[in-house]
Amino acid sequence: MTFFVISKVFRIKNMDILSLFVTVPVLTILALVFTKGLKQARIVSMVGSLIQLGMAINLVFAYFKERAINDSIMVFTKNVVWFEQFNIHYAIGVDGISVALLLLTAIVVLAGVFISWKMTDLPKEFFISLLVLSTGVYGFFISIDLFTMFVFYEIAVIPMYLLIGIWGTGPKEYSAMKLTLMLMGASAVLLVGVLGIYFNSNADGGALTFNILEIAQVNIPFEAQKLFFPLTFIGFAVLGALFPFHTWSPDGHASAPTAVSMLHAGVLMKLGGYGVFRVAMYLLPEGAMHWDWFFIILAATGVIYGAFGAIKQKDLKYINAYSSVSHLGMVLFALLMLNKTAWNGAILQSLSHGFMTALFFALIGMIYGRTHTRDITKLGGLLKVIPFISAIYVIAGLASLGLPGFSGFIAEMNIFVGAFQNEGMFYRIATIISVSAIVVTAVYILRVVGIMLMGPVKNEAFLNLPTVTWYEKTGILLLLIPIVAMGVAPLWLSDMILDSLQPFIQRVL
Amino acid sequence: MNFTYIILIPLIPFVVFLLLGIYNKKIKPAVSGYIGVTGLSTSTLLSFYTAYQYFFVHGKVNGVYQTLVHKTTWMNFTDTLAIDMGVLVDPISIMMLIVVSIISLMVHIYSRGYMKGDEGYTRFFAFLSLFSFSMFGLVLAANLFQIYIFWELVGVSSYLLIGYYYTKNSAVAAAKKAFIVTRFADLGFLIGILMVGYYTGTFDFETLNNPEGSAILNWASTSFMGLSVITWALILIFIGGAGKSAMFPLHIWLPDAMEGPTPVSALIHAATMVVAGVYLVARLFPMYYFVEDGFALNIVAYVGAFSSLFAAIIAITQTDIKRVLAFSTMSQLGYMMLALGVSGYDGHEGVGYMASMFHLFTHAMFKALLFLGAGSVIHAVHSNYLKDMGGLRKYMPITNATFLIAALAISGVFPLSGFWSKDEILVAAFEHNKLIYGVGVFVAGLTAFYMFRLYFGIFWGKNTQYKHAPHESPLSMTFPLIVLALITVFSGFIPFSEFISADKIGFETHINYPVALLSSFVAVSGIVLATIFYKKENDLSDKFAKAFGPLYKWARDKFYFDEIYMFVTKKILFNSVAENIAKFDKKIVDGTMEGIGNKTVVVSEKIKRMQSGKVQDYAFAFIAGVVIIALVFIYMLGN
Amino acid sequence: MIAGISIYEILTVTSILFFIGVYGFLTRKNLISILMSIELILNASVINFVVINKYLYPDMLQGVVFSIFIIAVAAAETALAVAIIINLYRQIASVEIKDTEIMKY
Amino acid sequence: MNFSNFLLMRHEILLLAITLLLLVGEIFIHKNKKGSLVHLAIFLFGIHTAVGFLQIEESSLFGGMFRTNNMIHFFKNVLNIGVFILLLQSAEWLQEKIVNQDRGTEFFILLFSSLLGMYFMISSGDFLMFYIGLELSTLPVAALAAFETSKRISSESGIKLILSAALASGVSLFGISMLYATSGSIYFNEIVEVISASNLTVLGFFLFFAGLAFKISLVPFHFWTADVYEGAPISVASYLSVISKGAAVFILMILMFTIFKPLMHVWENMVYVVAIATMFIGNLFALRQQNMKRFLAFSSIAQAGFILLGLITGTQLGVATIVYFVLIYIFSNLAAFGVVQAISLKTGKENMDDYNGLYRTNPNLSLVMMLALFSLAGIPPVAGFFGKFFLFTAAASKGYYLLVFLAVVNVTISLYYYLLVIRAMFIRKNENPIPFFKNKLYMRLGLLITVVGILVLGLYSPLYDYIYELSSFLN
Repeated sequence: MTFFVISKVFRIKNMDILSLFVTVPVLTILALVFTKGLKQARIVSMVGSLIQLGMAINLVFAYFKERAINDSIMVFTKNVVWFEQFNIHYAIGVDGISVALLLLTAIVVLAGVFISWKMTDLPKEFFISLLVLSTGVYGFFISIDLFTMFVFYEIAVIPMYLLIGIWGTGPKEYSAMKLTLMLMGASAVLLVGVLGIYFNSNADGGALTFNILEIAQVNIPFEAQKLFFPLTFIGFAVLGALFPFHTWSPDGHASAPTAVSMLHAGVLMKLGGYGVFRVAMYLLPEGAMHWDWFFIILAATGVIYGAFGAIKQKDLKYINAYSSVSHLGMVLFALLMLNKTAWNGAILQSLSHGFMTALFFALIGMIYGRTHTRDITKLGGLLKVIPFISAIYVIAGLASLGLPGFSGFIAEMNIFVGAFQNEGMFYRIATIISVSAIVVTAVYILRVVGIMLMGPVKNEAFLNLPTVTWYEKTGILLLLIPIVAMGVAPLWLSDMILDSLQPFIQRVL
Repeated sequence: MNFTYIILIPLIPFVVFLLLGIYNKKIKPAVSGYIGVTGLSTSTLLSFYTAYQYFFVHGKVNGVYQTLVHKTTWMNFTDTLAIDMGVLVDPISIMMLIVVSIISLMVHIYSRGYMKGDEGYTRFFAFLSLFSFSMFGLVLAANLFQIYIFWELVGVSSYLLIGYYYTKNSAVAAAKKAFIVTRFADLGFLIGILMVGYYTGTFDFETLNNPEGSAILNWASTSFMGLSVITWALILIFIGGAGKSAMFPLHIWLPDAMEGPTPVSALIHAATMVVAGVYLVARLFPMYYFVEDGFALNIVAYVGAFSSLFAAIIAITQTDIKRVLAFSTMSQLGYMMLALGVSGYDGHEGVGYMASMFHLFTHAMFKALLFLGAGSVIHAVHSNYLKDMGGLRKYMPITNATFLIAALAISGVFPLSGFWSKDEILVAAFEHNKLIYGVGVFVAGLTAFYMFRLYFGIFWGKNTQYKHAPHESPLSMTFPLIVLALITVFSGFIPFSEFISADKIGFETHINYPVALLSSFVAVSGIVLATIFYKKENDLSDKFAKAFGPLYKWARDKFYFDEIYMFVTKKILFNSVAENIAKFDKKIVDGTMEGIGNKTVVVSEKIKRMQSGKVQDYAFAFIAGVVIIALVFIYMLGN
Repeated sequence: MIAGISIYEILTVTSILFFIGVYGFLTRKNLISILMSIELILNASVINFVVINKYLYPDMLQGVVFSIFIIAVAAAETALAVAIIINLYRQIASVEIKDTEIMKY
Repeated sequence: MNFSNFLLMRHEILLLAITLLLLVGEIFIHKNKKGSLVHLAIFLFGIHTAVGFLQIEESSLFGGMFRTNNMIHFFKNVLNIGVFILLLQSAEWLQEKIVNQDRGTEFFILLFSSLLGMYFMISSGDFLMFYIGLELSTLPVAALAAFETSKRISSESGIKLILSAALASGVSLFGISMLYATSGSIYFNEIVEVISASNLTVLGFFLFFAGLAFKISLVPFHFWTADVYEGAPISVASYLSVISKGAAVFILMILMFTIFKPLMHVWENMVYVVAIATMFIGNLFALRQQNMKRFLAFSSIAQAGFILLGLITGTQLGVATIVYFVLIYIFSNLAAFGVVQAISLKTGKENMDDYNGLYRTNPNLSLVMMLALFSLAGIPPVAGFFGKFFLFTAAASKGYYLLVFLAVVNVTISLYYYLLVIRAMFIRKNENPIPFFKNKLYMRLGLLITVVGILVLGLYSPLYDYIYELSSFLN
């Protein structure tokens, strides 16, 4: 409904459809400042993120429309000079990839708002921080200027500190500090890389620039690429939970409140993969070629390592955090495989993991909210007492172990098929290692399902747990629908992504 | 000739599944039962209609049964490689349609009685429909990836159905085991698919199986460790099949799978899903046969033979009737694999192929019958164990009769269906590989023996005193028994080779009398032996068991394979690897990150004395700083 | 311009003077004497300016003027320092440097 | 000579006038109306600040001893703004603590004369003017540091400051004398012609540099900073940390980029080393601090280290980024000090633990503090980020990637301790938190201006462009 209205508005006024992705959350935040109490706060943020979702959906259609008539790399571009001296622009634009990720963000954010419907402690501040985070993410996905991108990146990361610190549980201060420092440290490394790229962006003569599309036309000298690719890659990949820099994620997730875990695992961690792809690999292709092997080792290790790490965990959130390490390791792995199919898989995996893990955290939150424990050994037979939540949990589990009919499958298949395009023993072994992760994944997922959901009811107190509420249901469905949709009819999505990969192929391969 | 309507066959059960799944709580049990049955019977009718259309209306085109494919792109991998969704119609897929639909329908009907009053009634039917959907999809799959997709789906529905009694820990464990073992096998399958896809550039069965196609002709192009990569791929794919069809050594999940409700065992773990492996090999038969002169095919043959022997031996010693049947299933599947393994391609050479499909068909019928019969017994005495049974023939005549028919059939007694299919298999083996033939014959004997051990153990033997007298099951349960019994009796006379053959041309089959006589003799002697041991209550069997001593014990404990697997997974993988990785992560990886942070703080503690609060120290630092800097840089300036 | 004494000797003297000052600053216990050593340091540079002016660039008086200003400023400095020291003395009845170490680390 | 020339010294003259006016006011205003002096001072200085923005032509006076140009003019304005905010923030403290001791004017006179000194220092065209300016800017601050005569630590900090300052200026003078010896002049424009990297010159330069490094509190000349800040009244500490540091940075930059440019190959390595040392030492010490003033002292040391990243370039870009950074730094640091000021004034609490749970009681103050700290830590979108980023860009433009890397490592460390404060205010609970209180108008105004500055300076790019143009005076 909303998006029709909005779309009409845009058609008529032909406004800059992308900047709204930043302005609307900002306006929502401003509105939130004047709210009083939980009721108003949540309504406002709900409306805000609903509009956002509307815009995202509208964007998808608009994108297809535009794509038909416009075959430039980025569409809906807008370019405003910001700092003339440094040739910094507020430059935005989207291609299929960013459109998909924007949609993901919009959905997850809305779901997050629903999930935190009963956030009693400092609700206003909570929603504000949540929306600041989302603003950062939106901005990151739409910007095609390294500086702007970097700014939004940090805007997205820093609210995590307060979100975990204030509303978290357990050793929240510790986790929050650890998470923030590791991510900011990474972004610090990234900054050097970005500057490196910037000062080599005039290699073919011409002015220094931060604009990704312009840099992509430049042949940055190989020495520079060799030096700055690792910096840029690691800088982003830490956020993508690259082994061995993933340790912030288990603690962070475990301590974070539900909605935050959702946003963080579902959306924020995608910035990592996206950045790696859009910046590190797109701008420094030869560097990528050169360091390929090294990071493939790390990524593949991460995949299998995360999976094994998850097997023995007791805390639901830890399990999920480690599975994220594994799944996102898959993303990085696929990106490094340097071919179209694998890249497509990587993007699909980002999306599908975004939805799945968000769903997982939502469910964990509900279970925790009811049973007040996340220790699976203390839980049991939940299928009997909270059938809906448990059933969805099973489905999410099956989706995450790559069952056909769900998003995970198509993503992984693309990755594997893509990875298999690379001849050579090294690639083969790496591929087979990562493929074998699907078995381990099955093991830890079914372990949880077996212990927690099935079996006899362990605790008498569980026999009368409150059933699922409407807002919880809404949140769940918001996330479940895309998972299934992607899994059943992947064609349009994967094709949208595939044709956006062309420039990368020309640049990198 | 358009077969697109075939997609209805899987879709109807799927719709039913969604219906029952989503409105689980709202729909009354009785209603859901009807919905399920109706849905499935529609599919069944359609299947039969299709079969009729295909074989008799459409028939052969210049002497060959055509392979008809209707497909649409589902997802693009590369410019050349894509996953299609479609239906592939050829003799074996039709035959599988028939098998699946009949058994599934029977089981549906049967379950209405068997599951009556169970709280999860609707859920049960939902899962059954889900399974039927996946199985139909599997048999109709037009390419490797599609078959893999439904392969996984049947796997998961089997998981759900084995774990149907999810409050029972044993059931949960069994379900988990089944899923993970098959998943492990599927890993091989998947890698195989990837290799095929990469080296042949297609997933489509049509292209792959074309004997003149590039896929088959260029098998030698790339090789790895002395074998063609294609061969490796086929071996890996066979691993997948072996997992589903419970071939040694991936069989361990099948016996435990009996934790599921008996109709499920009948449907999934006897008649349909477990034959998927056989079907897969049959699907790719031309590849198996032509690539590297059937190297992979030999592996199939030997694995099959060994499994059938191995399972038969174990079956003799089991006391849980469902487990006996489970092992017998495994052994029969071995038979089918063996048959495929020894088969040739064109004309009468391909008898093994035909026989295997034939046996698949007949076995599905009488094995389902056996399970359903066992189910009705269990229903009556509320126990799975032979020791709680005996002399039931008086109480439940129909079950007794049907069970007997099935037992005779599986033992291969003339003129029941089992006889014909088994005979063809032995013929094929006899013509190609004497060793395997020997194994086949021996297994035939064993089969007859353990089946009648079972039969007598249930219906004759000691006259157990029951607390409340067991009674014959209701019509809803006995009806399927009768139907299946009839099929078992007569299906042997179908001229199978007319319809199904490796080269799709079809050929005449004649009974090979020596083989037939020998096998019949073996079967009968097996039966006789069993009669002596078990018809009347006596201690012969125990003496006999003692005579074998340890061998018997090992067989009874399934040669300790579960324990070995347990050791590998639990001890090594989980407790060593996973545990240590978890530790490693906390201690080392996280430790370093922590360490960096803590070190900084420590350092700042260490250097705090510099800020001593004494102006003179500051001044000293000041002067020293200036002097040092000055000296250093002047020195540097010097050179 | 003093006959028979080259600029080097004088500059040597001033340097020594400077370092005596520094030494005093670093070692004296008493705030007042530390002030005195500061005076030494300043005077060292005062002499420097005068001498350099006289010996090297006699045609302009920059150095001399500078030195006068330095003297003036030095006086102000000392005055202020003494004032503060007295203020401290009022509170703790001591002008020892060791009594000004309560703020540290 | 034509007296209109004196308009070049408009800032100085006006400020002097104000100072005298206040002195007169001190005499005539009745004893129990002294409070009004504060209003008067703020009012007058406000005008002074405003008038400062009027254009001024570039020229020099007194045979080049005093010179001014748009850049210098801009510097003075920046300092004015800083001082004005400072006055607003300290007004309440003055009225409640100082005026009733009948010492209000002293404060203003000392403060303004020190500011006057800075004007002269910045405008100085020769070493004599520079030296006088330096002393004039330092000595009154020493007096101010010891201003709370009743407090022992106040006098201690006074002593520490005066002694260190005296030593510093002494050393610096000695260096100047050497430069005089080698170049034969104390006029910058004459020195620059003859200067060359002879040993004596280099030695002289380093001695001279130490004097300024002391004011900017670069390692190893920084030790006085923490103690003096802690002991001195907050306004004075804040003045030291922003205004006097800022002024010193400006003049240092001017000198380094003009007369010592020929020595660049010498001092860039030196700056490199000192920069690293300063950032690390500053941060490592800041980690453990509990007392907010001390905490901010060390943080300001670390910030000085970042400034050197711009200095090392020796280019127009460097100048622009430095000035931009200092401007932002002034606002951020004033905001932080302002909050500390307000809290310690109401409750006398200056420790980090006392801030626990501050947000629940005083949300606005905490938010201001958070913004200030984010700005200091360099978190977008607040101004600090842009300042830092541009400094790094400047350094990177010369290829100092390693230096930039170390700098960003330090940014992360600094983020840690800034977050500690935020943790205290937002996350930690406190059984007896600082009670809610409302600030007086001046304080609120003072904080408001800083907040606006923090939010706007970064995002408003024309400002940077303007500065960049100004910094063209180099070439």
